[in-house]
Amino acid sequence: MKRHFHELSVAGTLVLLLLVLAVLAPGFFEPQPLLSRLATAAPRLVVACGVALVILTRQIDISIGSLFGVCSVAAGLVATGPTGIPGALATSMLVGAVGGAVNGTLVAGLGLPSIVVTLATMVTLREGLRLWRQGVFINLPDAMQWFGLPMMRGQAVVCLIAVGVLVALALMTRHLAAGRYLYAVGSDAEAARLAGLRPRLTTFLVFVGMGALVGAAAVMNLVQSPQVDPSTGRGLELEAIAAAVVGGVAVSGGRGSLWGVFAGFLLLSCINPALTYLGVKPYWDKASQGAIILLAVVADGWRRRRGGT
Amino acid sequence: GPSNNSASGDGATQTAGGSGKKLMIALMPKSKGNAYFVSCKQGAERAAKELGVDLVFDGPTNPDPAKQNEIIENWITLGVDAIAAACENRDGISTALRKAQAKGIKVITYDSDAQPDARSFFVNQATPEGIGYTLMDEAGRLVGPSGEFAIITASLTAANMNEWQKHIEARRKEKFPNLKMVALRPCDDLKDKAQAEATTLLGAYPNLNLIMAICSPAVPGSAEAVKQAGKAGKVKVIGLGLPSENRRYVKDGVTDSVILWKTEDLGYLAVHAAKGLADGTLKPGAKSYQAGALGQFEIVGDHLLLGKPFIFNKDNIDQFNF
Amino acid sequence: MDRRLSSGQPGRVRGLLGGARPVISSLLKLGSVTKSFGAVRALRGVSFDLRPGEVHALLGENGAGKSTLIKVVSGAISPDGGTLEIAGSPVRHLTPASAHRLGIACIYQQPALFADLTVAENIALRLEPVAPLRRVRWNPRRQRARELLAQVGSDVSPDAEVRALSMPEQQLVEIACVLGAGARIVIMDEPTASLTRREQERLFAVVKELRGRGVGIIYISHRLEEIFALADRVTVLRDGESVGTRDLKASAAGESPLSESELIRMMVGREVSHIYPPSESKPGEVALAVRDLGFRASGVQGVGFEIRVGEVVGLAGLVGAGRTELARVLFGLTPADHGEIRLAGQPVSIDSPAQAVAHGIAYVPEDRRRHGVILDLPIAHNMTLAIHRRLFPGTWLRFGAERRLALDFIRDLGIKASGPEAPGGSLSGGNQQKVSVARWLATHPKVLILDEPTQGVDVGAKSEIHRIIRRLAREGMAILMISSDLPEVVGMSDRLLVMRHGTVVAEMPGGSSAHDVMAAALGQTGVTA
Amino acid sequence: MMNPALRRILVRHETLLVVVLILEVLFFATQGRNFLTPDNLTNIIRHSVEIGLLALVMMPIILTGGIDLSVGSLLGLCAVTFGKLWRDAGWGWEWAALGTVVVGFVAGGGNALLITALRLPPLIVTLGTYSLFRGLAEALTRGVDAFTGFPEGFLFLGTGQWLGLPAQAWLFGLVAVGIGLWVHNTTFGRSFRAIGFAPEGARYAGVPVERRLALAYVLAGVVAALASITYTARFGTAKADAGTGYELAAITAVVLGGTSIFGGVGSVGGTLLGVAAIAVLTNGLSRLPATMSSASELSGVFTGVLLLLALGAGILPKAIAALRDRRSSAQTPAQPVP
Ligand SMILES: Nc1ncnc2c1ncn2[C@@H]1O[C@H](COP(=O)(O)OP(=O)(O)OP(=O)(O)O)[C@@H](O)[C@H]1O
Ligand SMILES: Nc1ncnc2c1ncn2[C@@H]1O[C@H](COP(=O)(O)OP(=O)(O)OP(=O)(O)O)[C@@H](O)[C@H]1O
Ligand SMILES: [Mg+2]
Ligand SMILES: [Mg+2]
Repeated sequence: MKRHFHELSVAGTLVLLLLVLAVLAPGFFEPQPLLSRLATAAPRLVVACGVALVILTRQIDISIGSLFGVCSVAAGLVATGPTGIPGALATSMLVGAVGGAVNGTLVAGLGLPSIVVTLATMVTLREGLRLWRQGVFINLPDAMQWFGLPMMRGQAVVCLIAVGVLVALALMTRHLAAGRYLYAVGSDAEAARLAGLRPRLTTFLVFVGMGALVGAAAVMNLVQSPQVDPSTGRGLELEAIAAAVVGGVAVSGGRGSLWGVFAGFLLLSCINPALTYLGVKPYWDKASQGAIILLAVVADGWRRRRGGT
Repeated sequence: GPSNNSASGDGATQTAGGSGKKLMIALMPKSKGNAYFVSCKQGAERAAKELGVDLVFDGPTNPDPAKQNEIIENWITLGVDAIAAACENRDGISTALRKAQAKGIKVITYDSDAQPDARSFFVNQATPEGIGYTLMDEAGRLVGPSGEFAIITASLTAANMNEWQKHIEARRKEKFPNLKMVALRPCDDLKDKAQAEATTLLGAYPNLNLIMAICSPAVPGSAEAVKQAGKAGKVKVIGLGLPSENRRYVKDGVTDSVILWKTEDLGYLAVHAAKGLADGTLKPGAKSYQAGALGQFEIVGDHLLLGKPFIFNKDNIDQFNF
Repeated sequence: MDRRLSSGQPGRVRGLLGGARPVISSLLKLGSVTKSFGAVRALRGVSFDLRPGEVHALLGENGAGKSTLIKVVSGAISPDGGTLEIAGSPVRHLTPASAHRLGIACIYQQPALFADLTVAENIALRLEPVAPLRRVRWNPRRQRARELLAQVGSDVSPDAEVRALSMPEQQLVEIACVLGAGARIVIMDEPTASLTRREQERLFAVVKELRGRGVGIIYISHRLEEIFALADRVTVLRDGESVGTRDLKASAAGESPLSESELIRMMVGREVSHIYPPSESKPGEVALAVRDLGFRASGVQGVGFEIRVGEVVGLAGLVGAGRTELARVLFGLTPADHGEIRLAGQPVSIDSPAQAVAHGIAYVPEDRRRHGVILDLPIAHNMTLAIHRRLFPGTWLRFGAERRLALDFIRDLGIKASGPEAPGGSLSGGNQQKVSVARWLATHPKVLILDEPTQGVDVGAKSEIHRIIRRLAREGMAILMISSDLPEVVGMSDRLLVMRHGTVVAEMPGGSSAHDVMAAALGQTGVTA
Repeated sequence: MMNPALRRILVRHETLLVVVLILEVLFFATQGRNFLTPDNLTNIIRHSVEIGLLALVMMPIILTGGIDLSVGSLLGLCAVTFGKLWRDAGWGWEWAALGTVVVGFVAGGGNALLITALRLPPLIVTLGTYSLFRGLAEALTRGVDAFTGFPEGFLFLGTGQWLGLPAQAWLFGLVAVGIGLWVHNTTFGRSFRAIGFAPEGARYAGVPVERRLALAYVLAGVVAALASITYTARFGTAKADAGTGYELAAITAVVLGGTSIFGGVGSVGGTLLGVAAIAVLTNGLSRLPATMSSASELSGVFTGVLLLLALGAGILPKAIAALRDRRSSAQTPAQPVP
């Protein structure tokens, strides 16, 4: 209880918001639009999980939004070819993993600070993509949509993939030695080295994994509409990082859980639709978003302050 | 293709109007990487080639009025001969454009205007009023005298979209008082976000009759949402967008009509008129302008009229590929 | 590991004094190992060997290169040159992981624990082989941790986060790690620096048991009595070179046993008196008085005592008795939630260290790496950090004055550093401690609280610090000295306080017998409270 | 052997940036059109003042190991406040400016309070206020309202020249010198470094950590307000979207300037050089015939590349030394033992 107070306070805020909705706008919980909204959110959850792992190892990746765009375009271009969905997925994950490997090499290999490295790759990828594609949409073949399944099934599949990734990573970080190594490296890289772990390799692999997850998420997003907007993913990094830190992953590494990330993610991605359902004027969007982020973390701060240290 | 073919390597302090030297014309979009302006640029490049001028095409990567000013100020010191700008913020950019005029640079605006004293001509593809009225009339025609509609815009601060909304609202009050505008949502100029917003709107407002998407990525985004919600035909989609991005939805009957002008012609005319202004073929007070291959254009006051906005629908959309 | 290719070649034991001894198979053999950090030559060709079933002590002044040497053995750093043989086979690239596989376990001078993780997990990460795909089994981990901790006499919960542990508790966790490793070679770099007598004895029992199992142990400590109690042989390092290896057990090879003063001479190159300087001040006014003081969350409550001007008051107790916690209350780190503090008769409230400093209270913390020295900051900046107001009136930095002050302290305390600009982290452990002490001496406080002031400090510097403490007392400072070094605390104090369970349970005159102090600390009857 | 003092200067990050800056200027002066003209230099200065101001106050914050993501949004909120006070409340622009600074102070104080009193991580707090401040600006104006038609006397601050320099350059210079002295020559800067390296260590040394941190964040608020005023005066219009993305631009300049994102290390001079290197690059690219039409995108790409190169060059000596270390340690044990 004490250990998970932060996650609980975030979850508490979420429950509060949902209660308000249940009273004032019960339509929010109608199954069909809900499923659609969940499917839209699913790829972002995958990215948030990935970035949580990165932050756990005391790094950060702000290039994921740009990488998401690059992966989407790459997958879109391949999808029009003969290899279809598997080809698109493989390409996307490969492109993502390569992008992650570049970040990882610079961070783990050369020891450059990750925020700087990924800031650089963020602008480079984003502007490079703009130069290359000029913002022109890519039309996808029809078979691409919902992996060729009927829509509802497709939406369910997308959501299940996201939940699967979440659960797999949550179990991995808690119950697999490799997951615990992330915590160890994030908590103290030198101590990890002395304990016989390989912090640099770990960091590198986390970045590669992050990239691959971005690639997978790009495809999960791609199947939801018949066109690729090359600007897609803009601002995604902030959304994902916000979900992770609001969910209690410490930016100083080594602390936090994916369940917290899940709570943080749900809270943040509920706010916008909630405001629409509540009929709040859109110019209150950002202010409410900010206020709710602060609300969710203030409770935790309050407790810690009263707890002494 | 390559956006300019300038070969003038010398950094001489050449000012406007120098004879025997290629003119340099600068064209500014509201933001780069936006398909609408990419299409304008194609026309602009065609005009530049025909006229033998150097074309510079640059603008902010995201709609950012301050950045527009910075680029124009850089163009002034760069020594371009004429500037054609699509203005994100009417008042903000006028300061910079006036400065350009004071330095002898010819200025026209296109797509969205600046203040009248900050430019010589406005290449008018459609006035904000015209756009607003057309959209509202189209909505009224599709929905009938009473019902609900929602607007999806790029951002709450986008100046021209706010301008359009003003006219939409005016027209609504005047002609369709029982058509209710129930919600306005921003989509950050992202198609995916527009799709998500539209999905939420459809759930939150079960009686919605129409979605009006006034930024180009929002039209296909909204259409996809309506289609996925199984409300095609029940909830109409209209908006401002490119035919190429909307063709499938228009043909499927999800999107009823997309309103736009010939964007390539807009770019072409903007560059052509800027060149005319710079070399004296177009003078203030003129009543018409001969723009190369596109023919004669009427001038009303200081507005160069491109023609009325065009409504693309099922019947005619296949004839256009931009 | 049965490729015993080489037996000891006589050429390689150059520099060892005891060359006449018959060569027996050695667990570990270092030949002419060198290592430099930039311009600092930490090791200049050291040879060393360790036999099975022996406790081999490494001795030397602060900065002599002891920790560097053992880091070479544990694979933490790679040497610039020299040879390394483990169980007879030469080893080239030793990494921490391969050292672990070869059966080497190490307690570093600074605990290498993961602050964000629990004790059980810390132990598991050190003991379980690296196998990323293995499932983590939490309950066995906890069980194992509980057993090991019990063996070293620690009652911290396996689920406690390491960041919440005090320095000695962390050290016990480190010892538990080594104990569980089942290693053939165990290295301990100042394991007792902040342990009290009881834990120390526990540790000795552990070491003896390991020795009995044929494990070779390298043991580093600045407490000579420990060396004599425990070690079979001792190697002395000076300035990165080996001065010699000696037998401490008289029975071996008929040598006369080494005396303490000889050992000190080997280390320091001169005589150092090992006698505590006598108290010469007469206590004056009451400088600090506390009544019923405490901070419940840390278990400190109902503390009352007073310290007079010119008095050195020792504070003894077991690990976890609450001595550090009491100091933290007095220094405003965890402000008191009940009770009263009076400074020179005036009641004051101390809510933050900044306020404590303003009131003339200084505190030399026990965890020098986390609290005592800012490792990345030059030592000059470290030394002036607490006297900004006085040294830099109007907040304007005066670099010359700062440098002069730093140079004075470097000279006075004999700090081994390349200069005032050297970052604190580049110093050896003992020298860091001196920097930490220097910072607070610079404040000229009215009340000085010292928490383990001589932990990790070599004999020479230790007696220097003792002399300084005496001088400060004579000059009118009131000093509260927390120390786990029982002889030290008994020898230095004018008066002794003993803490137990978060409160002061006994007060004794200086020079009381160590036995009485221990009895009080353990809560044994027959002692007046 | 090289004189050690000289070597220390040569391997400093700032030296590297000076070289980069000189190369940029030389390149653009020879290859670009009308680069080295007084008007263009004025442009470069004018266009970098706001981001420069934000970078100057971001630097001490990063020095303490923190970050402030809210400065760009706060600039927007302050611009809108200024417009409201001037137009709707009818204050004179001088008073409106003062009122805006007060708003900046309060907003910075809000950040400071949450960070120090509740000990919340700066990243989360300012992520929240990043949305909150922008949101308030939008709510105040419903996103739509724009303030314009400011008096000449006010616009002079953003468009006028004084003693041969753009008016806002004087303000910028003043703030730069002030913060430079503050960070490098007073005990405040020293405390910031100590906190950046080890917050607990600083607390144990009696540094009033909370007060120092609060000061840095409050100052950021005040300077963001000043930046909103020069921004409005330069642009002639105040709107809720003012300063969008400036926080990232400022952070980029600060890290390019050699300030460690982990705290403790950095210099104000480096920050200024970082600002200048990016400003010159952005401006210069719009003057090369080959890049005129893609200057906006390329300046992003090259800033990224520059960032990597500058940081890479910074660690290069260390990396080479480490490599040599590894090689020599790999060789030595292989030598036969005599
Ligand atoms: N990482 C480092 N960087 C630079 N110099 C170092 C580093 N580590 C150690 N040194 C230097 O190497 C020398 C030997 O240090 P070492 O830590 O081995 O001493 P020690 O014998 O363990 O001393 P102590 O008894 O104080 O722990 C010292 O002069 C120290 O300053
Ligand atoms: N009675 C108690 N109740 C709860 N916690 C306690 C109690 N006594 C000690 N502790 C905890 O035990 C830990 C060790 O305490 P502390 O560091 O004060 O011991 P100490 O006497 O200073 O020993 P040393 O000086 O050897 O570290 C602290 O984290 C403290 O919170
Ligand atoms: Mg040591
Ligand atoms: Mg203690």
